[in-house]
Amino acid sequence: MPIRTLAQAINEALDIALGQDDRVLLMGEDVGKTGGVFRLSSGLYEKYGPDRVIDAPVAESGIIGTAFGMAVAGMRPITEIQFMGFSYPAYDQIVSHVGRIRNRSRHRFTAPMVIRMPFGGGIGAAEHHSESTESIYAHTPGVKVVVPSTPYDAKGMLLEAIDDPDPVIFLEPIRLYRSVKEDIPEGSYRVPLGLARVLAAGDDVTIITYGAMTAAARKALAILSQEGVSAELIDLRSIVPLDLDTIVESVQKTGRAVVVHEAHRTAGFGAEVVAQIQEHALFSLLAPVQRVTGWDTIVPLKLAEHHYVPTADRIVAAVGKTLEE
Amino acid sequence: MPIRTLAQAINEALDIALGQDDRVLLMGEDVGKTGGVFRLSSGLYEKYGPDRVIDAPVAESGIIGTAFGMAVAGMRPITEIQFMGFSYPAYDQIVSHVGRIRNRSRHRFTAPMVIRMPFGGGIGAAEHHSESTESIYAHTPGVKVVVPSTPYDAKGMLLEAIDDPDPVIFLEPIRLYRSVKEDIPEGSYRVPLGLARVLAAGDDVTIITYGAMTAAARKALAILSQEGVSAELIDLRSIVPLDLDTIVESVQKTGRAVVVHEAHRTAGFGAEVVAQIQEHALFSLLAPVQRVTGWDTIVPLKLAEHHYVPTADRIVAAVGKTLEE
Amino acid sequence: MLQILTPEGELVGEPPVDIPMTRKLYRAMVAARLFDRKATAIQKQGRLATYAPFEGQEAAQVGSAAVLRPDDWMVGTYRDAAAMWMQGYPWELLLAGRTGHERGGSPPDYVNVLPPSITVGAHMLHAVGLAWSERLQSSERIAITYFGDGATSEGDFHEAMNFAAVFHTGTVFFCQNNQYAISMGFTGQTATETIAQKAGAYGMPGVRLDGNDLFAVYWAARTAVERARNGNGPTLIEAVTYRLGPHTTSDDPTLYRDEAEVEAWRSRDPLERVRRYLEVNDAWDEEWQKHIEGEESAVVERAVQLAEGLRVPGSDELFDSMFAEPTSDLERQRSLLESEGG
Amino acid sequence: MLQILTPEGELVGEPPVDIPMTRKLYRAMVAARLFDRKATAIQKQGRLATYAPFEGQEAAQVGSAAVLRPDDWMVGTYRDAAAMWMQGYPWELLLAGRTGHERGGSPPDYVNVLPPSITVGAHMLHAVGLAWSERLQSSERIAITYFGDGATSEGDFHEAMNFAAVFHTGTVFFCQNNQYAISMGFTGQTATETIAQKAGAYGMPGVRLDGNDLFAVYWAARTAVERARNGNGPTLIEAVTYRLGPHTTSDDPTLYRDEAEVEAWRSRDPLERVRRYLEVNDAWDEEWQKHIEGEESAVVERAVQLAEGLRVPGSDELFDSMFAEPTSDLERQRSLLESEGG
Ligand SMILES: Cc1ncc(C[n+]2csc(CCOP(=O)(O)OP(=O)(O)O)c2C)c(N)n1
Ligand SMILES: Cc1ncc(C[n+]2csc(CCOP(=O)(O)OP(=O)(O)O)c2C)c(N)n1
Ligand SMILES: [Mg+2]
Ligand SMILES: [Mg+2]
Repeated sequence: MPIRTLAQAINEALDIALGQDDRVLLMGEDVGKTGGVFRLSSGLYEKYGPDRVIDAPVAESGIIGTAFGMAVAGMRPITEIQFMGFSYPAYDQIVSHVGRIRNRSRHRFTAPMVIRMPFGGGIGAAEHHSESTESIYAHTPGVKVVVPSTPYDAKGMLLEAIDDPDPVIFLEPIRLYRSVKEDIPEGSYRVPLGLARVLAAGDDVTIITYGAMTAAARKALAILSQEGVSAELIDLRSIVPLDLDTIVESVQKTGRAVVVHEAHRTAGFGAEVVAQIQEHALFSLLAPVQRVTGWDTIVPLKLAEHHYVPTADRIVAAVGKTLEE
Repeated sequence: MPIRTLAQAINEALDIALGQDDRVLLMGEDVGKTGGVFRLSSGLYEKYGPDRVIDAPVAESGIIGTAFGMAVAGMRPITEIQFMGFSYPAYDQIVSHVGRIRNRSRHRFTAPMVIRMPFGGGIGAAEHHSESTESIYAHTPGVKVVVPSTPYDAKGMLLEAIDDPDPVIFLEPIRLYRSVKEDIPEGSYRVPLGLARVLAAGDDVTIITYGAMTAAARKALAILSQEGVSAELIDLRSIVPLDLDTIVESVQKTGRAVVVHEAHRTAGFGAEVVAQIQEHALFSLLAPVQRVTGWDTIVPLKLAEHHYVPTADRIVAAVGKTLEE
Repeated sequence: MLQILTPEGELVGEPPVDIPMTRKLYRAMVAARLFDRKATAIQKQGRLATYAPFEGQEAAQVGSAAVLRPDDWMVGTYRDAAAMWMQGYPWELLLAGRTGHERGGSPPDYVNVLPPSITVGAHMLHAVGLAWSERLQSSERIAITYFGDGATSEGDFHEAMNFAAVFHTGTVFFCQNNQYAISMGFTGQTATETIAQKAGAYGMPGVRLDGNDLFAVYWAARTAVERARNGNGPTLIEAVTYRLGPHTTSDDPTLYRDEAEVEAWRSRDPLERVRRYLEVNDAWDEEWQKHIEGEESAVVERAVQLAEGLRVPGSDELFDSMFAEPTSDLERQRSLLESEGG
Repeated sequence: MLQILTPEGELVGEPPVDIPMTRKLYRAMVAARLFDRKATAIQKQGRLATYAPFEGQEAAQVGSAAVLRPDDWMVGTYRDAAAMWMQGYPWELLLAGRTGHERGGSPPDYVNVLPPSITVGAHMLHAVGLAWSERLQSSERIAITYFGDGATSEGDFHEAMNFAAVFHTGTVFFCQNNQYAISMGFTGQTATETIAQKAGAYGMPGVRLDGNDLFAVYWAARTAVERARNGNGPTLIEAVTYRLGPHTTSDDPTLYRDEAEVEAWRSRDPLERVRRYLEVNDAWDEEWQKHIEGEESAVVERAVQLAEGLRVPGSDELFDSMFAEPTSDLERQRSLLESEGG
């Protein structure tokens, strides 16, 4: 099995999907000739041509709105929004149409499409390039929202998302594009959407996260284990739908939980996870669930970003709080 | 003191603000000649003229984006988005600019503006006319999000919002526009933003809500009191910032809580309230906090809407669950 | 401004259809008006939520929809019931959206008409994607989209026009400039004299015509549809017309326009001029009028019955309509609703 | 396409400025180029995050900004540093945004230039509101907004143009059509031959000119600014120019364009033609060139030092910059960060 970065895994999934099914196409700003600003679609324009790998004008609503029409008429568009922070001009199309057509037409029309968005910070990028506003999409009925954090999951989940009969928002952690590598199968395989993955088993506390924060959490685990704390680490992988069973089972076992995300704190997805835990496992809790999050501030530019994006140390501190009680 | 509906209270506040300060103006679709689709600005176009009460083209991003520029250059624009469901085309302007300019410029530029949006369902309206997606705005740094539910609060909070040095999203519960009436002072008065209000004191359970759901909660209180249950009812009035003290104090007293909103459940603002309660009052809780919410579905049209919008009976049932433990 | 049939019913150009076809289209306009008036009437009785009447715009809708193939795509608004019905969307389903039933958004399998768009502007992009998709699948289907003067102010109009022109999609942009967007008159909506000229910003042809003239509409729509079908790209059509009724049944147009203006437009009625033309050509008489009114009224009555007789959707339908299979989140919520006695 | 000074430095029209002023503007272009190259160079050393060079666009930016009054509003993009600097935005703050310091978004009190816009499209609306606001306050201030060819595809371009025309705001829309939006060439962006013609969709004048010609730019900008200031409404200017460098320092332009094309545009360099013109008019020599380069380099060097010497923002600044007074939510979060040892 070849070693692949997360970026390469996505490229392979795109290649496989475009190769297998004529209805699949990729559309976005600069996805064609250059292979996208992150080069995730490198080589595909040359291989599949401008009708299948489409360089779009700079117009996010246009990209999502036309892809929606394409999906309704039988294509399987994969759209790329250059950065999550540029998805907002398309927000109306997503909320008002992409997530609604099946309900509005009682299954008569559907929009099977994938909306890919690189997201998250930690790379000292310019303003708007570090957004992590997944909770607004989680609050949008009719779309699934998934977030792979490993090359294996990225490839298998993307192939699954492309085949999903409903729209899927596919969030790609920028910081992990090239920083994680692993052996993955060649060719096609699937990872079902909606299932969390236990990245490490543990007994004392459950750390729940997704996306690039899995990396910070892994670091935290290393520190904690030196301190003799055994933490279980859950990578949600999908926030809509949410794999509640895996979460509740773990918290019932450990009695303590820390939810980590780089999104703003207020009404971030962490709140939902905490609410679910307290609804389903309140009496197992030995301490309040802690949230380690970004703040209700703009993600700072490079020099102050470390005050914002959760670090292993902050996670360790939060675990400490849960152990105090 | 004259008796006023919530709609009249808003009209009065607009009139006072326009009358007192030349920098104040009102802009929106149909707000001028007709006084708005809900007639909230009736009479103001005639009184202040087309430069102060501006009928805008059908373009929400245009309305918010130009109002933003006006605010930066010294005006105090009040914008009306016809229905919350039509705010999404302006979402990018709100997230990317309105809520950011102060931070981006380290206080050099500011955008003191009010974004008014009628919101919520329960009146059997057409699709998109019953939205209650306040949590996406609560998740937007740099804007305050407030929701009056009485004529008194509506007038006092709107006047306060207009004077606020920062942008305020002002949500108006459609269902209460004309269904609630009370004596309110003539002339100007203020209700500070960021403070909840205890609408009814009680000992057994705390019901936390805002907007039109206060009406359902009041009904629930009546039923509960017949059943001998003494419920405390909190109207948040402001979701950003959140008056945590009032919530925590009440829950520490009652040991039980139900959070009610008509917004979709997942990542709705109720999740944030539950998360805060469990962070700050976990060990006071005698039972899991219950959320009574809309579902992760499109708000149904008239015939099925009652399955979606929380009712007094559903609130009573949820209170019952908290009392079971 | 292109015109073929004057308000007086006189030809000033070549009619694009023969007399039998003109009778058919006239009858369709009569049917549409009967439907529109019936819907307005039952709304007043509280049997519909708000209704958006299209009286005055029958020629624009009937004439343009008449040139389509049965499987062409159509994407219109809340005010385009006549066009949608022409393309096979049953009256009863167009009513059902207004009785508050989601079933109204679900036309039969063979009808490629999206449910009426309530948001202003966004749907034009869908018509671009639909036509594009068909071309990629080597089909000859084209897409027509209806929208108003107000909708041209939305950013999505711009993005739709641009994508259509750049990707050369078979999309017909059919604007009914009915002079108002709720209370906003056309001159407050844009600083241009016409909507047709906006096509120039996209490198697309733009046509302006008398939207109350069935023949002008038919001719221009046919030309644009042929162009689209032949792979020659999109066209913008501005049909200059007038909304004789209120914006919706909740609107009070006296707040923003004079009765005199309305009267002036009444004399340009799209039905009356075709009636006169047919009469002069011995193809219309009172008896036939009564006959078609009787038949079409019966169809509309039946549609009202059907719409009102639809099974009221239960709560399960809520959870079952969001995805192909309800997610675990939705299943949990379904149980919760049950447990709350909802 | 309007041109006054040819690439060879020959006049084909009336120069809008005299020789001393031309020398001043030439010197500004030299300064801008030195800044641009310096920024690119220190980015390569890792001292800046990505940087978006504007080499080739100096005439467009310097020539247009030169016609403004000091208190006029300017709203530009990440690539408009030269224009912003002309209007008083210090080089060091333009760098600070790129060293990763929010302080870069905070020009001095007397400089009415919004921080460089990173989102494409949205900021044009701000320039409409700014100019509108000034008029409502009976001020003569106007607003100019800079944007690229790519930005014209965004819905906000459309809404901004429409609002400006409808409300007759004193806004100058200055498009630098530099032929590319990252990798997307102009012909893929729109099906029109020009951007200037898009003005027709709004009832606004549109002007197309050689954007590498300082005089053409100056003349057209002055005309548009006067028009705006006199209450005669907005203008769209298309300055046809070329981005000689990459989109940003992370971009690899060889993936989407030929070196030959770049070379052809190099020969249309905006500085060189003015230099020739000045030389012919005995207003340029090597010595002066060295002198101004020396002085302007020193200014740029100093700006780099200042930018890099700015106090690194602490975490308090985070919470203190969101509102006039931090909310209770933010105060709680501030304590939390402390308690997490952050
Ligand atoms: C995005 C959006 N904004 C606002 C509205 C509210 N609204 C409904 S119809 C309408 C006017 C539309 O005018 P026009 O496009 O001319 O169509 P007409 O109603 O005249 O047929 C408005 C503003 C809406 N439905 N969607
Ligand atoms: C809303 C939005 N979408 C996408 C981007 C990513 N992006 C940055 S610059 C750019 C191209 C802009 O091209 P143009 O307007 O021609 O300006 P230029 O860079 O050529 O000066 C794109 C797509 C963005 N910054 N904002
Ligand atoms: Mg109209
Ligand atoms: Mg460009």
